Amino acid sequence: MSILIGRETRLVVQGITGREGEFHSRQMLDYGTHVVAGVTPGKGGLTALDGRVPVFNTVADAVRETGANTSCVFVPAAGAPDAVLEAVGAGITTIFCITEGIPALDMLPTVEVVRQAGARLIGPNCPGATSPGRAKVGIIPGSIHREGTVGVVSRSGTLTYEAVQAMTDAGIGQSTCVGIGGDPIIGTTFLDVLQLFAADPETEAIVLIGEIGGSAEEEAAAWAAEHLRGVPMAAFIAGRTAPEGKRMGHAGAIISGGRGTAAEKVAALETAGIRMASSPTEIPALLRAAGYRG
Amino acid sequence: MSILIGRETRLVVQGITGREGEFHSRQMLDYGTHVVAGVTPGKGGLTALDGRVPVFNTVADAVRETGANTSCVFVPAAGAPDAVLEAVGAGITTIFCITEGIPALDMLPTVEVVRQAGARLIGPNCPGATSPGRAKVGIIPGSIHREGTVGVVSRSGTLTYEAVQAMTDAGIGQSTCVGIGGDPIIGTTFLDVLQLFAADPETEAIVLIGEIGGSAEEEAAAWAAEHLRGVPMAAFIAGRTAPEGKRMGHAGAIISGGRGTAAEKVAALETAGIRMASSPTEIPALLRAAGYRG
Amino acid sequence: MKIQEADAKSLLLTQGLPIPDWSVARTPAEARTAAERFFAAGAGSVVIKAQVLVGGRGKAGGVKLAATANEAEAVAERILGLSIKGIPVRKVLVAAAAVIVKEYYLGAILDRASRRIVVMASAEGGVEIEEVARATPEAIHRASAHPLLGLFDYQARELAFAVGLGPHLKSFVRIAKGLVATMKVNDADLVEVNPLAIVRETGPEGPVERLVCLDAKITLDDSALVRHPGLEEMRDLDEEDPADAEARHHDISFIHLDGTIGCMVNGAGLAMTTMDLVKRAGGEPANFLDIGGGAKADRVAAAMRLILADSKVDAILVNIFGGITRGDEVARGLIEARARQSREVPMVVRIVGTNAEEAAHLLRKANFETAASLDEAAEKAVAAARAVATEATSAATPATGGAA
Amino acid sequence: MKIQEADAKSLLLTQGLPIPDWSVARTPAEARTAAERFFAAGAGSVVIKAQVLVGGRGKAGGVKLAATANEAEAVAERILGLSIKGIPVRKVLVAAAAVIVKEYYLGAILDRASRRIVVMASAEGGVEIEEVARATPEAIHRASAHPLLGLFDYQARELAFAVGLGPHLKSFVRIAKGLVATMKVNDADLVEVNPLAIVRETGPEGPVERLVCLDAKITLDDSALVRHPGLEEMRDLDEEDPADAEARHHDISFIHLDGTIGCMVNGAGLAMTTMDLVKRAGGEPANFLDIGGGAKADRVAAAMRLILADSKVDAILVNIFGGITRGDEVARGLIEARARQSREVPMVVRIVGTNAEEAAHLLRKANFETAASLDEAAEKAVAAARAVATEATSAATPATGGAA
Repeated sequence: MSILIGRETRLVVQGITGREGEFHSRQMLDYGTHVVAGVTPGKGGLTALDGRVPVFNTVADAVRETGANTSCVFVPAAGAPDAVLEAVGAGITTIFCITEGIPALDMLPTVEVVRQAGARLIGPNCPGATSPGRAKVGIIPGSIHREGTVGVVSRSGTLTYEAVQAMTDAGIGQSTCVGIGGDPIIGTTFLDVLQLFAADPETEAIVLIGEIGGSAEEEAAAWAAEHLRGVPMAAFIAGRTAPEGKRMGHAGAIISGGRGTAAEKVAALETAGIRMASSPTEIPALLRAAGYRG
Repeated sequence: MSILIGRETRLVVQGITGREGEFHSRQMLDYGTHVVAGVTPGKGGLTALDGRVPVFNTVADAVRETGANTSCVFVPAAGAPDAVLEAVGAGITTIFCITEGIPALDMLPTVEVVRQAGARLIGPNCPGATSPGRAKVGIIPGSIHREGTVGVVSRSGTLTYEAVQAMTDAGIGQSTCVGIGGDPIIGTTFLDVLQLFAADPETEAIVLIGEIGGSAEEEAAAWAAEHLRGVPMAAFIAGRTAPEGKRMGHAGAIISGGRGTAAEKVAALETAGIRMASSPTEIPALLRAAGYRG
Repeated sequence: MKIQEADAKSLLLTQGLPIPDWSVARTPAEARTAAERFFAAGAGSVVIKAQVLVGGRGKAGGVKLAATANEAEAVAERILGLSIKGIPVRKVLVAAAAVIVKEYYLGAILDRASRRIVVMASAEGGVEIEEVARATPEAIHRASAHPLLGLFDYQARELAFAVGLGPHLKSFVRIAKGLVATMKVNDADLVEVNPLAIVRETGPEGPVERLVCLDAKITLDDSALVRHPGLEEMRDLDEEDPADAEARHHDISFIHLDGTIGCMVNGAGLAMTTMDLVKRAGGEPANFLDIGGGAKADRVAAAMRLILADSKVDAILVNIFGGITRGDEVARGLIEARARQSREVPMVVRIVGTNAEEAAHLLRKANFETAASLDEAAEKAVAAARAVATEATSAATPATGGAA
Repeated sequence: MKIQEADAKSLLLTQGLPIPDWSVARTPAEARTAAERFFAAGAGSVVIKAQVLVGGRGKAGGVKLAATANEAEAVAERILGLSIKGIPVRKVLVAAAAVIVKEYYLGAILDRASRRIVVMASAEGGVEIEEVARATPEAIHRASAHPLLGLFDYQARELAFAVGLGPHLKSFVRIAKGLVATMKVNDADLVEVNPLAIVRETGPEGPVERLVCLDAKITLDDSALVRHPGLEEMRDLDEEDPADAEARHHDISFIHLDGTIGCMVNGAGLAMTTMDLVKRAGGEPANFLDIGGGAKADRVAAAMRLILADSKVDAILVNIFGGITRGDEVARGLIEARARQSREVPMVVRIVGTNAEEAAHLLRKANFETAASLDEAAEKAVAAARAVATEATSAATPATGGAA
């Protein structure tokens, strides 16, 4: 098995006729993902990707006609939160929002409505997820992956590719790679994904790739310390040399309780028994050292 | 037992130092209700009702200090929705809102937040509830009641008193009488209260007192037809001769699907096997005729 | 509170909705001036619409076209001379007649059952929407607005596609959301646009079609008027029974009816029940009147004046179940009111509940007829009214006979 | 984006918050005029505050009182001559000095972990709030705003009582809700009032105490500026590095640092990682630079200009993991940029992922130094920078010696 996406994924792409939406839908389809529908209001009845995917006016239509259960949102920032809510309203349970540049305050009600509906939002401003050999949703290049049993979760885009490529080069495959996105307000956190990996029988080891800022890595570490002691884990934190955060002022420092620096994150993860890499290329060796034999 | 309120009720009165709040708090206290606290922002530390009830600045303080579990809101319309939310935020699970004149659109988010918190709101614009011999919350005169096993639920104030008085005069006592309020948007419906009565071992018969407008009586009748066939029930609908509703226009008639007249409500209730009174004074005889022996 | 079409359009305009320009005229001359303005701006004809708060004005001849300013003046004169369902037409709305391509219905309403604002749209616009609801309910499409966040764009889009307005998607979304915004901003129960229409207009580059609101109907939540002083000013006093204004002034809920038995009750449910029992006893209620909770003597006196102002009232039934309201206060108010009342009408009083004994004592001393139960009170009041009516007839018949 | 105190105060004022009047002066003469106005209105003294976007202006001598217009002019002149943390002071804010009874802290912030706006209040205002958080965290009271409905009145009341502002309840509630409203209306990440103060003023009936905002700090969400054109105008270009403006213009995320190795990377996480690896290899990054996703040749050229504008840069490390970004596009951009660049700097390029082979071919043809892994690229870049530095030192030493 895999988490979030797999062979049972029936994907609807919101914004499929846009430049990015079309390009990546083709990549997903070529990777083997079941891209069953696209949505562009006003283009219902047409098809996309050389006639391979029907286009609908609404997600509700797409779900009714194609049984879509997962959505990937490429809609521009101004309309993306509404697109996410449309997916939720149509009964989609897993939504990837690739769109970047969504104002943070727009996401507060959005993630709350998603949560109340019992659905799951990954992102926004995330690269998506890949379950190698099964499906990929989003913009992660399919070529970097290898089928396997290591779960990867990351806040970054290209940094994830770097780490995954290093694993693949070392012969270590992945069960699922999830990019949760780097925005202040996101739908799915490190902790959420760790819990999914913990429940997935095919995931035997976990790689966590974090960044300075916020306290999501520390929260994940605290949970891992309690629940993932037997699981081989490696992690990398970007930003050890980065200058002090430019976004948050006094209140930011207060709210995080002084947390958020790379040193503190590294300490929290090490305390949880997770091996820390000083370069993404070290990850494969650390997984082996942690006892991973996959 | 009783529903909503009883001996275990520990009541906080929000707006206890106002004219109405103070008057009715005294009545409740004299009836035997455990009025454990009052709230008036800015009067924390004082007492009300001749020193019998401590006053707090916030409901949270009242809950922490007195273990209040039920609230009765006498706060004026402009502040009443916030008072309800304050009670919810402080962990109160049963809230009676007596206040009348709250704009309907203010109640939409309020009832939704109450629902999401798993709490229960009765009202607004409701007379409250009495569990004779145990507790009364709100403004229903205590003197009209008699201990017994008939559950009474009503949209009206004084019409309820009329019906209850008729029952008491005929020697029929009540388990709990609940006034759900006559506003367009209310927290607890006929159906909700019927379900509570159905689950209450001490309630052996049910009286429903409705009014023209809306479709709440029809919804309750549909449920009763399925779930309360063995329970002696009587009902009265006010407004058989009332002129056509003055509030709602075209869309109102549409939305109710043509329902809402007294004749339709009477028909729905009769179909559910409920005996219909043409005057509140007939209720006791109808209960007996329905097999009630309490 | 209902408001006139022109006011409803103003509220929609404030939310940025597309509404063709209009004028309100109180005289044929004003209507002519308005029409001249529209003709000067290129209108082929103008529409003149009676401004009344009752439905069915079209059927009653209250909506007409005019092709010239002369005709507009004449048409306005005719409409301003109409009475629609008993309401004299005092104002007309004048606007350029639109070239309608297709009509739709769009409405937003506060739905009690779902506790949501529900937005409804139909491709069957411009007609009685109840008819559509009855004959082809599937032709009405609904969207339930989020109770905290309102109508989402996607819900509006779904409605647009459902009624075939995909080609006017953006405009429809703006209008649908504007209806909900209008509800929220003004605390309205109902905001209706019927018809919402695609109209053909001549733009700088030839004919264009656009979606506009050709009519507007708004009902406001009375409970919220206190926080909208500007809306209270939209109350059409012209069309209001003076009794309504007085009732409102005293916080009395009053609806005038056609019967002969005046009713004074505390509580809306009990007031309706009292009317029902009057009817059951063979009488006809002259009004619905709820004096509300905690009424004092002065409010009782005002209620009495309201009832007696109706010359058809032959008897009065007072039914009070004291809770917050104190029976003795009501009794005192009744005694005071009777002392000052303009004409003598039989009265049956029933007061129970809080301070009922003191009330009974006061009423007995003042020789009021009382009743123990509501049923009894209704019967006595009907009997008294009948006696008055019989007396009036027997008094009238000889008199007429004498004059013949 | 940070905005100046005066702009922050304007935004709070728009939400109806109580803020004593102020003026902004760019010259001592303007400061004098402003001070005269406050003295004429009855001020005992005025406060003059440097307008800079960095903290610690008080300690740096950027906040001073003046008792006369002459003194105000002199004080303004001194402050306008300061540089605070490297930023020259170009503006001062002038206001009547308040008679402060007690100072509080009040702030609203977007909290990532709870996904809520959190409002914080403390009776320990007017000081560094981080200090309070560290020393006595229990002195900071928090309320989590509803994600859909915002801060409820009761939550603001709870905060008011918690910090002892019960006597100013209504005013505090208005201010606390106003902070959250300010966040929402302007898409701010942070809105802080420190101090929020009870001040004593002379009213028509003698001295009165009221709650006012004496300082204001607002940080705006950069992602939302597109929908707030008015706020974009509050960007203080005076204080901005010209490189920042150019980076913004090209959608490049750029932060200038102190090292010698210029970095050009796609993706923020990878950019930070690249910096970390430069450091691990013994070098110091000269910047953080993320060219973003799907960068084309022109953006690459712009990034190169930004890096080279920093004279301290001795070597450049380009690290691209192609996903959306096409490696060949980047390579072409680099070749073009090098052809036009103002000075010669060693460059190490690593391009993997989408179209990496074509990129490798192009770079080989143009004689670029390349690297296969990121670790290798970092090491090569650090070595190249070291070589340049050594060369420069050996070149400089004799020259200096020769001049001596």
